[in-house]
Formats: sequence, structure tokens, C-alpha cells
Amino acid sequence: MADTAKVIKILKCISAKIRENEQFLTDLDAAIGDSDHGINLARGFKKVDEKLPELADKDIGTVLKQTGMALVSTVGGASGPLYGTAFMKAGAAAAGKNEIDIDDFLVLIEEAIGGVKLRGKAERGEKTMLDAMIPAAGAMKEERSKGADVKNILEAGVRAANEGVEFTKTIIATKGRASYLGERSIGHQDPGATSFTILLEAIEEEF
Amino acid sequence: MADTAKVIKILKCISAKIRENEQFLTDLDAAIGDSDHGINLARGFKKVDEKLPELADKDIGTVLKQTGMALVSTVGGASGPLYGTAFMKAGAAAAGKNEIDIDDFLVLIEEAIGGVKLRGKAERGEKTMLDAMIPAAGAMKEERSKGADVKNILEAGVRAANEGVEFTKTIIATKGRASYLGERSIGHQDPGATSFTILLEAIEEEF
Amino acid sequence: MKKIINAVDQVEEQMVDGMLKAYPQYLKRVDGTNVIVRAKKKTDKVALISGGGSGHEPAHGGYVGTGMLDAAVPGAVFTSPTPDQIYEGIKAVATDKGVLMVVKNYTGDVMNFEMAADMARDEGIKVEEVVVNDDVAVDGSLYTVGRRGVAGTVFVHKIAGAKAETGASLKEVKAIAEKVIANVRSMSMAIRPCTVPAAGKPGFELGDDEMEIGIGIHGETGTRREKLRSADEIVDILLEKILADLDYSNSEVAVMINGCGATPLMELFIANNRVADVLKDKEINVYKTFVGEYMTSLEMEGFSISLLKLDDELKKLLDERADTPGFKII
Amino acid sequence: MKKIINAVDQVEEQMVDGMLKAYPQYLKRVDGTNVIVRAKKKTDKVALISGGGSGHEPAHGGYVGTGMLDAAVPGAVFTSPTPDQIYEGIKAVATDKGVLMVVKNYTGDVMNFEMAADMARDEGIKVEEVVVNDDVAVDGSLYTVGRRGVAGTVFVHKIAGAKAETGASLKEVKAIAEKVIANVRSMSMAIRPCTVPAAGKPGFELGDDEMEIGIGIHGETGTRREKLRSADEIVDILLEKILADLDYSNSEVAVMINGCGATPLMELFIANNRVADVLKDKEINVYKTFVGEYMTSLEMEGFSISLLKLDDELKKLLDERADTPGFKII
Ligand SMILES: Nc1ncnc2c1ncn2[C@@H]1O[C@H](COP(=O)(O)OP(=O)(O)O)[C@@H](O)[C@H]1O
Ligand SMILES: Nc1ncnc2c1ncn2[C@@H]1O[C@H](COP(=O)(O)OP(=O)(O)O)[C@@H](O)[C@H]1O
Ligand SMILES: [Mg+2]
Ligand SMILES: [Mg+2]
Ligand SMILES: [Mg+2]
Ligand SMILES: [Mg+2]
Repeated sequence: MADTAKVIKILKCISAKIRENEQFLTDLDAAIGDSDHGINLARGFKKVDEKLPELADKDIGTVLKQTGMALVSTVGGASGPLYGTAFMKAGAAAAGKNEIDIDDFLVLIEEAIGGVKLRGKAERGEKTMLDAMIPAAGAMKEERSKGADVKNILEAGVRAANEGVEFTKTIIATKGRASYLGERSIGHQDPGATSFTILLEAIEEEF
Repeated sequence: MADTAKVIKILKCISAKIRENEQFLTDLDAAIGDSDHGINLARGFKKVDEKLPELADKDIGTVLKQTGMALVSTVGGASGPLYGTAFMKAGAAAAGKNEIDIDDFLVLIEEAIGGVKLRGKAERGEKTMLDAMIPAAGAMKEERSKGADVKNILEAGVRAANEGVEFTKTIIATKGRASYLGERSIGHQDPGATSFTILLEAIEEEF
Repeated sequence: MKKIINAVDQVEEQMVDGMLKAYPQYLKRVDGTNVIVRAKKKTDKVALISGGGSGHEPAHGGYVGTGMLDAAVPGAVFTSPTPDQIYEGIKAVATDKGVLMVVKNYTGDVMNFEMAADMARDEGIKVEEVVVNDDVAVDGSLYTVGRRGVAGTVFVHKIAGAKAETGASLKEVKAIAEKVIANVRSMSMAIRPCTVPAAGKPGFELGDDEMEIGIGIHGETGTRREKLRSADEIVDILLEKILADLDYSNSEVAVMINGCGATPLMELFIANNRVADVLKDKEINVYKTFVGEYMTSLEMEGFSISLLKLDDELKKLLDERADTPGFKII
Repeated sequence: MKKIINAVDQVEEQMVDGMLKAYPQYLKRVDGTNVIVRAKKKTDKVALISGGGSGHEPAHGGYVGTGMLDAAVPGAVFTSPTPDQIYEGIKAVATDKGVLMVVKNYTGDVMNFEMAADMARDEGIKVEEVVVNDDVAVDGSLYTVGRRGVAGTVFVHKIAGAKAETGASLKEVKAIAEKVIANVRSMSMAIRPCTVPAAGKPGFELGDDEMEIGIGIHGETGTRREKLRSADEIVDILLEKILADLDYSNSEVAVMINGCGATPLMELFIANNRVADVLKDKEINVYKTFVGEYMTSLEMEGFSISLLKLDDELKKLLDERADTPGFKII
């Protein structure tokens, strides 16, 4: 179970981890993109950090929506609208809620994925963040259906996300900037899939 | 004694030596100038080379004047007008002559120096080609007054020119491009003094 | 990283400040944003707005002015601006005739501009969009997100800007912009990479005898790496791809030889020397040539060639007066 | 050496060819030379001629056109043109009103131009000369050949060009050129050297954390080497020297922030941001600012600041229409 305070704690942890990995994510983007993914997300989550204090007495839906709006208005590039939409969709699904459990969380993740797909017009297998998001959601749903506990569910999600990142190394990008490289994109992991995995790791740590 | 054929042979030797030293002279100019002295002179003496065949039946004055004009119209920069004027002045002094001896040669050198001084408004000690030319002329005149033979006279000239080059390392430039460097020009030899020394070495070899 | 800057997190802001202080007769800022608009708002025409990451100067702020853009929205270096900034730009220049957004075809740019357009439409502003995709380096096939927008975008600004200045309707301005897009193709190469300030190191490394062919404008590698060749051979490689993509035969063209940011003009002219010869050989008539830095990638060294196929209408609009800091037609 | 060229001994010729092919509406060549003249000779005015080594593009060929030069004579890279070429240029543009040569103060340039002037005078052509020496990096003391001519030269072209266009006499045009020279000061720095193509290697080496202060426009080292500093600190160093050399207090100025060839416009704008602030602080009023590449040194990275002190006459002439490939005032 997570209340607003916990959600805020999770968001702080996400923010810290993303900002720690700024250079790493930027370097990944240098290989197959334009050297800004870490910079973009770090700028965005810095803004999120600044906004969180004033959200302490809001419902979870509002917290997530405001997080999404902060990202949309600071990140820019492709990942700004995508992560922004993801958080805003999750926020909409959590509207009015002051507590969420793991089932709610799985719904939010589904909503977030739906938002990313719609906004980016992409599917799994195109070497994007979706290649970490979709398998992670699938694995978590499966663990849940087996009756696993929260910790195991989230661990399974992180594992699947990491496998998704590994998988992105083996495929050609057909969406986003990396698609311009054609064959040259093979061998490199997708920055967005990587940043999502970092984000999920933070959730796993703090949920 | 040198007739037109010999003068042409000397000029060919000068040209060959200057062109061999193109990179060396350019590197010297890189240190305290603009990296073009060797390139400039090589371009000029290439043109002289092309012109020499048609001068075979001309008097020495004409050969030297034409050499000067070829240099003026191809070298550019500071050294073009200076070397060009030097050869044209020497040519004027040799007008109509079909043979010159060492005494004539010393007159031609004096004329050349006068031309350079006038054109460049410089004196000895300003870190220019004059710092090789003037001591070389002085040393040759002295050897001559002692009754030395042609070989010894020219050797003395080359020695003095080389000493002049060494001397340029110790002084600040006050003329030409190197003067912009102030103290920073100390320690570097002057490209123009060096190219004159190479030229005199060619004369010594072939006279 | 060696740059003439103050701090990596201030480059965009100080760049915009420096531009505004240089050209107060042309430009001003929308308060509280980095959005650049004309010093004097024009109200009787369709407003043109463009933008994209910073690092492409003079694009796009330098093209704000008479006969070209009404607003330019710069993002962080090589990063599409955010919807709220674009929305501020749209609001600042919107007229009753509407707003045309000139967007370069990148996932981020398209998404951010479209989100902003939705916000503006909610306010009752008429907004239309064109997406420039002139880069033939990448196939516009199913397996990519389509061709990228590069230097050809400047022709869109120029010609749609001239059309807007006539008082034409949003539909007409959009149609002419789309005509330019349909008729312009570009391709680029680089011999030296660039460094995003906040990243601190170059996007890629190149050997002393190597070049990248088919680069974009965001410091990324190209479609292939090759041994460096002569200027003429490089031009031939780029032109071949451009001429294969669109039928230019028997047509008149405008040529743009665009430096990537650190390319000396001397080298651009040497490139143009070959471009002119090849086009002459192929009986493609050069109507006008533009050589310079129009759409750069920080301090990247390299160049792009853009060919715009012209008809009488496009020629006339290309020749119309333009008075902006970065592009002038007298 | 990494350059987009064909052969080191062809760069000057192919550069001029490429420039002429880009701008046939503005430029043509004097047959058998590399001299660039206006496509249409103007006969009712004093003819302005300038030149110098190549490698400074757009200078000087790019400034040939209405309101600026009548002829530009390019030499080999960084090497003054020869008297015979300059003489051809003078002959091609000479009018009954006479010819004004705008020469930058370098031993070579001055000697070659003066030899050409002598040749032209022998033919009965009226020729006068002004020598530009705006670079305050070097003292104009007894121990040098005086200050160098650098980017401030472009202001001389512009203003003397505008004056000539009015039909003024040779004496008047020369006087206004000298007024500009008396009132313009410049200073430069670099963070990356350049390579003369035929030399094959850079004129100097700089560490990753070093800069040269007080460079000229021929790829040479400056008056001193320092640790690289912030853009603002660099501007302060350059401006201090300029402002100490001429009394600009309570005056209006034109500012030129000139890139050395490989400096991204972003960095020039960041520099201008500081220049504008400092001048404001000192109550020196900026009348007009020019940011771009006006007088380059191949692919050198760095910039110069030029300040021209204005009065009403200079302001008016600065604002006159100019239409050349490299400089336009509408
Ligand atoms: N259409 C898309 N759908 C989903 N994710 C995408 C899409 N396009 C790009 N991405 C993700 O965005 C990441 C790049 O983000 P970022 O570098 O911040 O933006 P940009 O590509 O505009 O520079 C990619 O690694 C990829 O995971
Ligand atoms: N005023 C002068 N008098 C005599 N020699 C000079 C003068 N100015 C320059 N020089 C000589 O010219 C040389 C440089 O020639 P060069 O590099 O070809 O021309 P530039 O300096 O125009 O690039 C110097 O090394 C110096 O010897
Ligand atoms: Mg990116
Ligand atoms: Mg030199
Ligand atoms: Mg980006
Ligand atoms: Mg020189």
C-alpha cells in the first residue's frame, strides 16, 4: 500500500536515480541518438523535485498528473511528451485516490503504457522505452496472477525490464532518432528503455 | 667569372634549394609568422624556373630583372616585393653585361640590399632578411679587401649569413609580422634571413 | 570540451539574450520565456512559427522578421522545445488569419508542437502544421519515422513567409509550404563532430582520415563512415543521392550549401564549385545559390547540399524581400 | 590536416570559382586573374578596391557589390596578392573619379598595393590609399610596424562604399575612410588554431585548457597564452584593451562580433550578451550590432570584437543600403 507520502518518496527516489545516471543515459544516447537523454530527464526530474513539496497534501492522482506536467514542460525532445503523458495518464487513473495497492499500480502502469503507445505511435520491438515497459508490465501481471507478493512482483518487473533493455541491443530501431542509423543501431541499448528500467528499480526499492 | 649560362645555372640551383626547403621555411614562419614563407618562395622560384629557358640568350641584367619580376608577380606577401626588388635592383646594376666577376657580384649584392632597405623601410637588427644580407655583404667585402679568392669570399659570406640567422634568434622583431609577437619572437630564427642564407649557399656552390 | 561559454546550463538562455541584444530592431522575447518574436507584431497575416533544439543558429531565431517567421521557439541544445513554450509562442503571434507551425520531422518536435497546437486550439486559435522532411540520407520507408527535416527548412520559412506576408489565407500559406517540402531535398556529411555542452564530450569520434556521410543536424553519426575523400568526390556522393530521390531534370533549382557550424566559407565555396559544375552538366539550371551557415550543429565541421526545384510561383516568392538577422533578400 | 578541399594548390582558384558560380548576379572575374569585380561596372563613382590573402572569406570577394567594393583581389592563403593582380583590379574598375585602395596594415599588403598603385598612376589612373589598423592587440609603438588591420576593415568597406555610391570625390571618400579608421578598434582571441592548406599543419598548438589572446587574422599566435576562461571573462579582457585605446565615453558605437571561421554562432551570441552588458554599464550606446563571420582565418575558432565610434555622418552611411553576397543592409 502506498499513500501520497509514499508516492512522493518514490518520486524522489526516481528523481535521484535518474539524476545520478544523467551522464550514463546521455552517453547511451550519444551512441545512437543526439547525446541528450540523460540531460533531458535530469532537467525534468529536477523540476519534479522542486514541485513535490507543494503536493504533500494532494491526492495521488494529482501528484502523478503534476509530475507529468512538470516533465512535459521541462524535458522536451521525444522523452518529454512520452514520460509526461505516461505520468499524466497514470494520474488520471489514480484521480481522487489517497492510497493505491499493487493492483492499482498495475493499472497505472497499463495506463502509462497506453499513453506512450498512443503518443509515440510505437509498438513493442521498435527499440524504444516500450521494450522495457511492456515486458515489465507483463511479468508483473503474471506474478500477480500467481499470487506473488509485492516485492516479488516488482522484482519480476525489474528483471523483465532489464531483459528488455538487453533485447534492444539485438534489434534495429524503427522509431525515434535511432531509426536513422539503420543497421548501425544494432549492438546498442536503447536509452529510453534504460531510463524506464532505472525508474522501475526506484519504485521497487521504495514501494 | 660568370656568364649568362652560369647565372642561369646559379638561379636554377637557388630555385632547387629553396623548393627543397619549402616545408622548413614554412615551419619557421609558423613559429613567428603566418606559415607561408616557404610556400611563397617555392611558388615564386617555380615560376622563375619556368622562365629561365627563354632567357638563355639575354644579358645578365635582363636575366636578373626578369627573375625579380617573376618573383614580384608570384610570391606575394612581404618577401615577394622584397626579393623581387632585390633581384630587379641587381639586374639594373648588371644591365647589358654578359659576364660578371666577384667584384661585380659584390656590387649587385649591395644594390640588392639597398633595394630591400628602401622597399621595406628596415635596418639591420630588426630580425629580417637584412640580418643575414648585411653581415654577409660586409664579410665578403672584407675578404675581398684581404685579396681572398672567390671561394673564400663566398664562404665567408655564407658563414656571416648563418651567424646572422643565429643572431636573429636573440632579438625581438621590430619589422614584419613577427614584430606583433613582441618578446615571444625571441628564440626563433627569422625565416627571411634563413631563406637568404640558403640562396647565398646556392651561389657559393655554383659561382 | 573547449567552448566559448560561461556555464553549460546557461548556454541557451545567454545565446537568446545575446541574439536579442544584437538585434533589438528585429527581435524581442515573450516575457518569461525563451520565445523570440518580431519586435513589432504583424496582425494582418498568417503567423509563422518554427523552432527546435538550440545549437542550429541562426536557425530559428535568426529567421524571425519581415518575410519569414513571426516566432521561433528554441529548446535546450538539440532538444525539441516543450509544448508550453511553443504554446506561448503561438499565443504571442496568433492572428485572426491563423498560425502555421513549421516543424522538422523528429518524433520529439512533432509531438511537442502538436501538443502545443492542441492547447492553442482549445483557446480558439486556428493552428495548422507542416512537417519538413528533406533529408534523403535516410529512406522514408516503413522502417524509419520518415526523412528528417534539415537545412531545406530555411526555404520553407522563406517561401511560406513571403506568401504569408501577402495576406494569403492559412490554407494558401500551408499549401505553399507543402509545395516547398515536396520539392526540396538535402543531404549532409561531416569531418568533425560536435559536443553538446551539457554532455561534455563529442557525440562520436572520427579518425583523421575519416568522414561521416548522411549525418543529421543533431551531432549524431551518419548512415555510414568512409575514408575522407576530395571535396569533388564528396559533392558527387551527396548529389547522387539527392538527384536519385526527386526528378530534377530540365528544371530550375535554388541551391543551398550549408555549413554545419565550423566549416570555413572557403570550403563551402569549393564545394559549390563542384555542385555548380555537376548541375550544369545535368542541364539543371541554377536560379539562385545560397552559401553559408543556415542550419548548423554547434561546432560540427561539414556541410549539406539542398536543392529546391522551382516553378514560377516559388521563384517569385523566393525573390521577395526578406529582412531578418540571418537571411536577407533585397 | 582535415579539410574539404581537392588539392592544396587549387584552393584559392576553386574558392573564387565557387564564389563566382554562387553569385553571378553580383560578381564576375577579371579574365585571366582571380580578381573579383562587380557583375556590372559602375562608372560614375570612385571605385573601391581591397584585397589580401585568401582564407578570410567572405572578405573580400563577398563584399563586392552595391554600396561596398568594386573589386577584391585575393592572394594565396594568408599571402598578400601580387602587384600585377592588384593592378589588373585597379584597371578593371578605375573611373574618372579615381580609385581608393583599402589596404590592411601588413608589410606585404602595403608594399604590394603601393607597387600596383605606382603602376596604375603611370597609366594616368588616379589612385589613393588608406591603411586600416584597428587591432589594439599590438601597440602602435615604434617597435612594431604599427597596428594590424583586422575585422574593422569591413566597416571601412561599408562606410566608404556608401560614400562612394553618392558620387563623392576621391578626396571625400578617402576622408570618410580615414574617419572610420580613426574611430574603429578591434581585438581577437582564439581557442583553436588553423592550418594553411599548403603548410599542412596548424600554425601553433594549444592545450585543451588554453587560449591565445591578441591573435591576428593569419593563423598566427597572439600576444599571450592563457588558461581558457569563461566567455564573459574573455570579453572583458578584449573590451578592456579596446576601451583603453580610444575614448568611447558617452558615444554611440557599432559593434561587430566576428567569428574566426569555425566559431559557432551560439558562442558569438553568448559573447555579444556580455559585450552589450558591459557597454551598457559604461553608458556607451550600441547603435547597431553585427554578429557573424566577416573576416575569418580559415577554420580558426575564436572571435574578435570591433567597436566603431559613430557620429551622425557615419551612422547615416552605415545605414545606407548595401547589397553584396556577404553583407546586406536593407
Ligand atoms: N515513438 C516513440 N515511442 C516510444 N519511445 C520513443 C519513441 N521515440 C523515441 N522514444 C524513446 O525516447 C528516447 C530518446 O529520448 P530523448 O533522447 O530524450 O529524446 P530525443 O530523441 O528527442 O533526443 C529513446 O531512447 C526511446 O526510448
Ligand atoms: N620590412 C622588412 N624588411 C625586410 N625584410 C622583411 C620586412 N618585413 C618582413 N621581412 C622578411 O620577410 C619574411 C617573411 O616573408 P613572408 O612570410 O613570405 O611574408 P609575410 O610576412 O607577408 O607572410 C620575414 O621573415 C622577414 O625576413
Ligand atoms: Mg536524444
Ligand atoms: Mg609569412
Ligand atoms: Mg534530442
Ligand atoms: Mg603571409
